[in-house]
Amino acid sequence: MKVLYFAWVRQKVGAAEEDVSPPPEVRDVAGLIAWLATRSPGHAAAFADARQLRAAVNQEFAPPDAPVAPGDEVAFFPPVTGG
Amino acid sequence: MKVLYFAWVRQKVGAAEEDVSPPPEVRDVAGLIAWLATRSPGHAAAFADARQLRAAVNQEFAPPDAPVAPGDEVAFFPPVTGG
Amino acid sequence: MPVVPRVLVQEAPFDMGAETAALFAGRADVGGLASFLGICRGDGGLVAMTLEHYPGMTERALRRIAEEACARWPLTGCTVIHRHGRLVPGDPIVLVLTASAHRVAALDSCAFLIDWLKTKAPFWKSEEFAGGTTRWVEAKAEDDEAAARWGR
Amino acid sequence: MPVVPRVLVQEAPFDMGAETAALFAGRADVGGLASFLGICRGDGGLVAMTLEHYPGMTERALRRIAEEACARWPLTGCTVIHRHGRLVPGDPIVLVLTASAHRVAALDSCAFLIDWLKTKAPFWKSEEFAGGTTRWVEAKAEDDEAAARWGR
Repeated sequence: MKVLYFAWVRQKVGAAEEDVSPPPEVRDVAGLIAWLATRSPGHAAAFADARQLRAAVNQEFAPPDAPVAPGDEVAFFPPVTGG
Repeated sequence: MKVLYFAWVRQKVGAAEEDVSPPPEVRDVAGLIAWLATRSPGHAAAFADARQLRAAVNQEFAPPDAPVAPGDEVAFFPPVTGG
Repeated sequence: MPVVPRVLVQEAPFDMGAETAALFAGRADVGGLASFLGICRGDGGLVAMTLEHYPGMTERALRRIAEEACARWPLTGCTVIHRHGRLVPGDPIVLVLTASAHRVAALDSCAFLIDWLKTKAPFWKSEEFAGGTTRWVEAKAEDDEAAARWGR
Repeated sequence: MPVVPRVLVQEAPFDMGAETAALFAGRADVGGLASFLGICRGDGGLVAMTLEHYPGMTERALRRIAEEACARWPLTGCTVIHRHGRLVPGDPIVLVLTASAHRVAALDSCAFLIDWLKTKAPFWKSEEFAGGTTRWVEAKAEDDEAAARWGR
């Protein structure tokens, strides 16, 4: 599973992307957040407040209960500020 | 008093402007319309339906009861279609 | 203090790119620039449209409308250019440009300006069709309603 | 059938005059062309703004937003260009152009597009101030409200 980070999420994690293989009990975005937060202090800081985070699965905005599966591209970022 | 005509009012009257000296009992836009309508068949046609007419006195839109006086510039025209 | 709008009534074409650039080039306080360009359409065999106006009153009315926009919204710039004379399909007729620090002021004031121009600017349009018939464009009730939503 | 929007995500500047002309030159069915140009402001000592985006998803999101506008309004043309990278005060950031036979469709769809871009396009802005401090621009509740008024 490819995970991408943008803006301050990227800065806190310390990487723009990584390939991860979460355990099978990680089935949705919320579960992936909980699991990623354990990977490093940087991850923990980035994922500390889930309310500040938004996610996309396969380049579509996705809510916390959106399913994730091996092979997916999952991205985490702050609320967008386009325009 | 200078009177200007625009669009189909001008075409029906047959002139773009004229200098007129209405009698003293012509005191407002409505009175001027009634008086102008007697000047020729073309004027009568132009002023036949006052609901289709708009007026300006000294280059400001003016309602039927707006006063008119010697020296004023009064214009008659259909509802405007700017933009 | 409200900005002084740039208002032009002219027969000649205008340069939208240059007019747009003039409202933000070299400055750092403009965050949004809205514009509306009105163009002559060729519906139903229309071959030309002649805009008659009221010289003197037109400039005065346009200036008043533009000043009203500048008083109602915190604009950093405002340009209104309205052409008269004979235009053919595809020719630009009117340009409204509004600039502000924020987008809402720019967008709202631009919509306001074009709504008020429709009902408060002394122009009359004569349409000319293939075959030679002509027709004066009538004012639309929907334009009165659009203008009325801005009050006064 | 809805028109196919022109959508670009690029670091380079864009030519607003050419983009505008492309939506009505040589045709007779465009009566109104609305535009919004978003520009980098220099508030509070801001010296630069860097726009980060999500390559791939950005284009997809912008295209979907533009297609939504083309489905909701009878547009004859629609262009959305959004820049990324480092911009300085006075630099254009985003251009939205909408063309239609009538003004209301052009004006409303333009406002819709910029409202949805604010909340649905995957961009993040890092502000850089005199002295070297940097700050991520936070999403605004008022932008969410503006986007919400268009439904869905």
